[in-house]
Amino acid sequence: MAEKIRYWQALNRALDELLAADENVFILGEDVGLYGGSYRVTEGLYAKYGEWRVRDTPISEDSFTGLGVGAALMGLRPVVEIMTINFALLALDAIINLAAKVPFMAGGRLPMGLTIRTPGGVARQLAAQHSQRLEHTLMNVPGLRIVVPSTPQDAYWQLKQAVLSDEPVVVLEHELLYFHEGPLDPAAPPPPPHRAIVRRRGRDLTLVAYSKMALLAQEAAERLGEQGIEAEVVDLRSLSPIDWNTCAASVARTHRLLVVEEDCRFAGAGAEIAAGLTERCFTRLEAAPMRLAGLDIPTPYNGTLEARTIPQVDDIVAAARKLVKEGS
Amino acid sequence: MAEKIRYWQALNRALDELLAADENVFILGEDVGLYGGSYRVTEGLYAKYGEWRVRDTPISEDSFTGLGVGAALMGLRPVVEIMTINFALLALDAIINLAAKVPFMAGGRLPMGLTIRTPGGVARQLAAQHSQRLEHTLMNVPGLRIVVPSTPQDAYWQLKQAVLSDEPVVVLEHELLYFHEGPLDPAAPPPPPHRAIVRRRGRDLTLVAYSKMALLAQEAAERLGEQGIEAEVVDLRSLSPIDWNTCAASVARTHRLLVVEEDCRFAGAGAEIAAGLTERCFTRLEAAPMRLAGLDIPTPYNGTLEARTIPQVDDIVAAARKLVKEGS
Amino acid sequence: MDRDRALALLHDMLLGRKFEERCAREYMNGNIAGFLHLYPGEEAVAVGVIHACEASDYIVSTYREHVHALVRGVPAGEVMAELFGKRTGCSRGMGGSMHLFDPERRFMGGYAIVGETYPVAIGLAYGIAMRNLPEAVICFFGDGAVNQGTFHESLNMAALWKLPVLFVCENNQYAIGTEVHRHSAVPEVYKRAAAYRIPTERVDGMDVLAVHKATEHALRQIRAGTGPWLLECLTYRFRGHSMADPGHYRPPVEVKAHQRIDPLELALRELSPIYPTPEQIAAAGPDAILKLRQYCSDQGHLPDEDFRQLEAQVDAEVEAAVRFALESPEPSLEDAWQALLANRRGETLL
Amino acid sequence: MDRDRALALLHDMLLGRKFEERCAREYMNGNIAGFLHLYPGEEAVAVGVIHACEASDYIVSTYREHVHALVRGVPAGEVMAELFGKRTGCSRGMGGSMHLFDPERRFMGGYAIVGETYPVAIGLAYGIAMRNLPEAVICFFGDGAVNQGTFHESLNMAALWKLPVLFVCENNQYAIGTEVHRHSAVPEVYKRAAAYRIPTERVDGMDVLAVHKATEHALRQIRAGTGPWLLECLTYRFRGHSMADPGHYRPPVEVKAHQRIDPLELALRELSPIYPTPEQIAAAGPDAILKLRQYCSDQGHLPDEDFRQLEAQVDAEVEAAVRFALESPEPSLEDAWQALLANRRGETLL
Ligand SMILES: Cc1ncc(C[n+]2csc(CCOP(=O)(O)OP(=O)(O)O)c2C)c(N)n1
Ligand SMILES: Cc1ncc(C[n+]2csc(CCOP(=O)(O)OP(=O)(O)O)c2C)c(N)n1
Ligand SMILES: [Mg+2]
Ligand SMILES: [Mg+2]
Repeated sequence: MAEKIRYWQALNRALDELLAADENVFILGEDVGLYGGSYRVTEGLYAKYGEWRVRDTPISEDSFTGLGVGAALMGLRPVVEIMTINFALLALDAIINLAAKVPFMAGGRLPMGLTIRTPGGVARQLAAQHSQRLEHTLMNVPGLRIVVPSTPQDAYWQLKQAVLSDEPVVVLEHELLYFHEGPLDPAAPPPPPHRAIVRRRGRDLTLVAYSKMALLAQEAAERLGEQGIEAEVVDLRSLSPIDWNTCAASVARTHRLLVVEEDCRFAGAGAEIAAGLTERCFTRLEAAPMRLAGLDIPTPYNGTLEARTIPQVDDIVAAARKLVKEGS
Repeated sequence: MAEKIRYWQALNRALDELLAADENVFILGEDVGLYGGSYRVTEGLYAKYGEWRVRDTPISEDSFTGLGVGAALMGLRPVVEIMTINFALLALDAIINLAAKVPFMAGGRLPMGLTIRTPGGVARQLAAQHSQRLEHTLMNVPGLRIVVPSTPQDAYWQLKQAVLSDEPVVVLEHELLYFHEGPLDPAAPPPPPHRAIVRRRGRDLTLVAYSKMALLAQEAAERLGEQGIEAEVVDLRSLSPIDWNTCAASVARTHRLLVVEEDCRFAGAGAEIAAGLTERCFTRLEAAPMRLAGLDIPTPYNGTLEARTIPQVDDIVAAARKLVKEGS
Repeated sequence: MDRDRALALLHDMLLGRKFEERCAREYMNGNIAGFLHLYPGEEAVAVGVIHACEASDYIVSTYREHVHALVRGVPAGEVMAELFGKRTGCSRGMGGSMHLFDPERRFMGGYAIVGETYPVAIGLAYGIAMRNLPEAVICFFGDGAVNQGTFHESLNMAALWKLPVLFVCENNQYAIGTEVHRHSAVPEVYKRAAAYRIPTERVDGMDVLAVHKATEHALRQIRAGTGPWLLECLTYRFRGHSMADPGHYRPPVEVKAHQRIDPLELALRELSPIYPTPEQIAAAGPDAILKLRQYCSDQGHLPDEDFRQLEAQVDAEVEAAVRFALESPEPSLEDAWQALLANRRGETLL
Repeated sequence: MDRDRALALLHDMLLGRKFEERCAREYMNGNIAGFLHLYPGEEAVAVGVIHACEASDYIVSTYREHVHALVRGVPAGEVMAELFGKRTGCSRGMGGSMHLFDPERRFMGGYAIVGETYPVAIGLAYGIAMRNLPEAVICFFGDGAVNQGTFHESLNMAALWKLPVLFVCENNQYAIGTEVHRHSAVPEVYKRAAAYRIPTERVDGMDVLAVHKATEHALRQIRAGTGPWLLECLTYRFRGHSMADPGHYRPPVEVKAHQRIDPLELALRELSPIYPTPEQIAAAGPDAILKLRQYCSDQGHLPDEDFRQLEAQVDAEVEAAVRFALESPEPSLEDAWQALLANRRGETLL
């Protein structure tokens, strides 16, 4: 039975259940314990499971992420919270050079049940150092999986799948999604963690998006529908691997592709999505795939400008209208 | 007058001239001084300019790169050597969050004449942690410029341009190019640092490549020529910004694009190149752009396997032959 | 310390306090957004340190840096305008609260990633040393920032090459909600300096005169070429970590106890020849500010009406800053591109 | 120390030395490629430390780790096969010289990025502490690695949470070509431990018995739950940093002086009841190895023929390892994909 729940609560519930079910699971990160987490995701868990299972760390991102790697090598299932993805820049050696490579370098003889939870994206006027989207950086790392839930249900499912997996998984959350509400049915069987979902059917073009942009794309699609343009919306849910089949099947039907991403356009996640789908659907495309993305500029503090550096619903609508006119 | 010179010597000469001409220039990095640099690039400079201009650092990548940022803020022109790009993972906060963002965050009121020199790429059996190619990560950072010289002449030109620029520039060298020989004419006027160069003319397809792969692409093109296929070879020389005009003009002539990169395929540099050129040349393309890239696997130590994870001349030839048959 | 200097300190501390409290209000009013980290309680550190510097010294600070900028002389209007995201802000509306810059005043920022101030500071200091100048760099950081790897890396380099940096730890005893003894195996930050052979001192960061004196002493030695110094200032923030944080993790009695030794009161107190004892401070209770001001005025060093005048002047300054910020235009997207490409100007190569 | 144990140490030191010198030859022969960092001169550290451990303790090492693996009991053939890039290598030919792994023997790698051993080690130790086990983790690192930020971050956490880790610094006085006093403001590594309130000891890393004793002492305390320890072993590498480095930056007299106090000779020496004085060592000159062996044999503790027998045995072991490596098959690309996707097995979700 589905109940209404916020995104952060869905994550909190998943963590609670994981901690209760398996004593190999533990959480660590800055202010995840006593304080309850910057976005409340770990609220209440410290009191319930104690400091060894829910560990407040010093501000030492590289080493506490690396600590997670070490613990995973002995079969534990650490859940590392990096407060925001901006600080993950400090921990990339642990993520890329350790988590993603050690099992391989050991000839496949070591587990890596590490989960890294971190919110990315542009929030509200946090300025350039606090507004990064690093999906492209993580995508290029073989051995790493990346999920990008856009709903409470997916957040719940995908976090659980991540923690139970023996591969390293980054759960990319979004600062502006934590207080979004949606239905959660904890008993419903989850789809595979990398499976893309068609959120809306349409015949005129395919919108491929993920995380917060998947919600904006659905909003835009509704508006387009009112204008007689039927957009199909694919929510990727996973950035590595990408569920090419679901995407390609949609593009093969609509013949037009608009990728919507919050990442900077140049060498962003959308580049791979567009290039990969062009390779798969070239002969079915009636117009060049279009990318609607963040501007290639550091995020300005000023709120008006900030909003202009990333796609808004209006922008998606306009881009879609332009695309359906092209090549026909 | 051009002389024959090795790639490392061209870089060494550029540094020597820069240090002599401007006392704001200084070099820092691990073993760049007394030891003369792991790949000899800074050989002789410590004796000539002393320890304040050629500084041996502790193994503290994040902080000595950040030191370069701080020095650049007061108008100096630090040249930071990161021994290999693999260690740049530790310094990404300094590169991405500081070098690329501070001038912007200061409203454009601070200079950032920082140059970061570092070799990337797969060398010979250095295994997964020492075989990375992080061009994609750096490309997605607005405010950063990236040059990828493939010849001694370009290495000389582009390093000098980088150091004299007030923007942060990453000079991505390649471990297997240092001992390559080629002509250097120090008096020749350089093209703009981001200008791509057509290394070979051809009408049947366009090979876009950079760094070591640009040399392999030329070799492949010669072999293809013997087989009656005329490949045009574009050496990008710069990954950010990309000289789209030169590339697009070539693709518009040949109607076929093969991107050759050493980076892992998934979300690698080639994704942007392919996506960007598809957008610009969609109607001129007679086949889907093709990417020949590194496999999405950490680099194995075993030499035979290592070679199979990145494109070789044979692979380029085969891919090109396949591409010219497609769509026609 | 002479009366003028003392009153200058008092002015800046009052300005710091009132400016920040006004920021809190403007945040509620929706004029300021994003993360807003306020400084009330810690004024003695910024004021004591920066007043002991030369104009040619560089300041590198964190995201909790409004007061550092004000004390450095960045006009309050430009700081407030930056918080409002305006074009007239000291960072042209691009940086915001956490990224205040003023190159002319050698106020080198505003860094929001914990631990970034160290490498930036040693870079400036490297340039100074390389050029053999009599300047120094002040590097601020919190107790939580001590555990970032850059602390270790940068202090080692600073000591190895005898760079002219004063490292100033604003130890307010918390990293967001984590108390210092829960994040540091050695919670006495000054003890960590020995790992780099860096001379150090721990001072009462609620006592602006002690901070000022210790800074003067350290800077004298730094300018004599002996290398870096580390100053640990014990202080406390009265508010939560940021406007998003109510600060519930701290027991009310702890906050109250620290408010008792409010630096503002200590500054006022110093104007009197009789220095209150710790017992007196402890006995003062939560209304210590009021009591101490009264006490000082009794001594004739700062008559009530003078203090009220000073307060009124500071209120007017803050008011003017807000007005300036409100009336200033927003930057355009063109301005943003300009800020990004400013360093490309004059480049003929592209 | 009893004779059996002493001879076991001697065996492992000889094996370490001869294995490494053979690696150098096989590198020249083209059977080994990539970066090859050899250990001659430093054997007393790996041998002394690892012989003092339990089989249930975890070992985390650097890229200069062949001897650590051998001492831990990883079969010489599997180590050599790994260096040859073969399928029978302990990392299946995927890791190579810098990435030896043997999970069954709790040999947890081989890390090539300087400073990575600390976080991995504290992660293992965290797991041990969380599960309340009597195990410990040994974390090796070089003098150059001390300046990496992870040293600071990880040691702080280890001390804060009293994790069972023994940090072992192999201070061979150089980070590639940079001498320790040119890279560290405090070149005595053990002095840095105080910044984290970690107990520490500096030992002569050329004296295997001293290293062994210090390790036993530290591990006893670690198992008693008092938290981490740091052991600094003063040692020296006779060869260049790696096979690519001729080591010209070190004055020949320095290399010679260290060879005089060759750990191998010290081990032999210990078998005799009369311990030579520093003067005797200094007087021994470059041929100290020969002299000391002679001396020991004179005492009847290790007759010449026994030593020759030991040598012959070790030579045969090394020879067999090379033969095994040579005759082993190469891994296939399929093997590589298997190594990458091993952890996906059993996952029904995809
Ligand atoms: C690298 C990094 N990690 C985490 C954060 C989030 N964060 C912002 S301030 C802060 C606490 C810093 O504490 P401290 O250094 O004591 O400074 P204070 O805020 O107390 O002045 C944290 C964890 C950050 N900005 N940067
Ligand atoms: C982060 C990082 N920076 C640089 C290097 C290159 N490098 C490999 S070994 C080494 C020196 C390490 O010295 P030390 O820690 O003393 O160990 P030793 O080699 O002397 O055993 C350096 C700089 C690296 N592998 N990783
Ligand atoms: Mg604090
Ligand atoms: Mg060393």
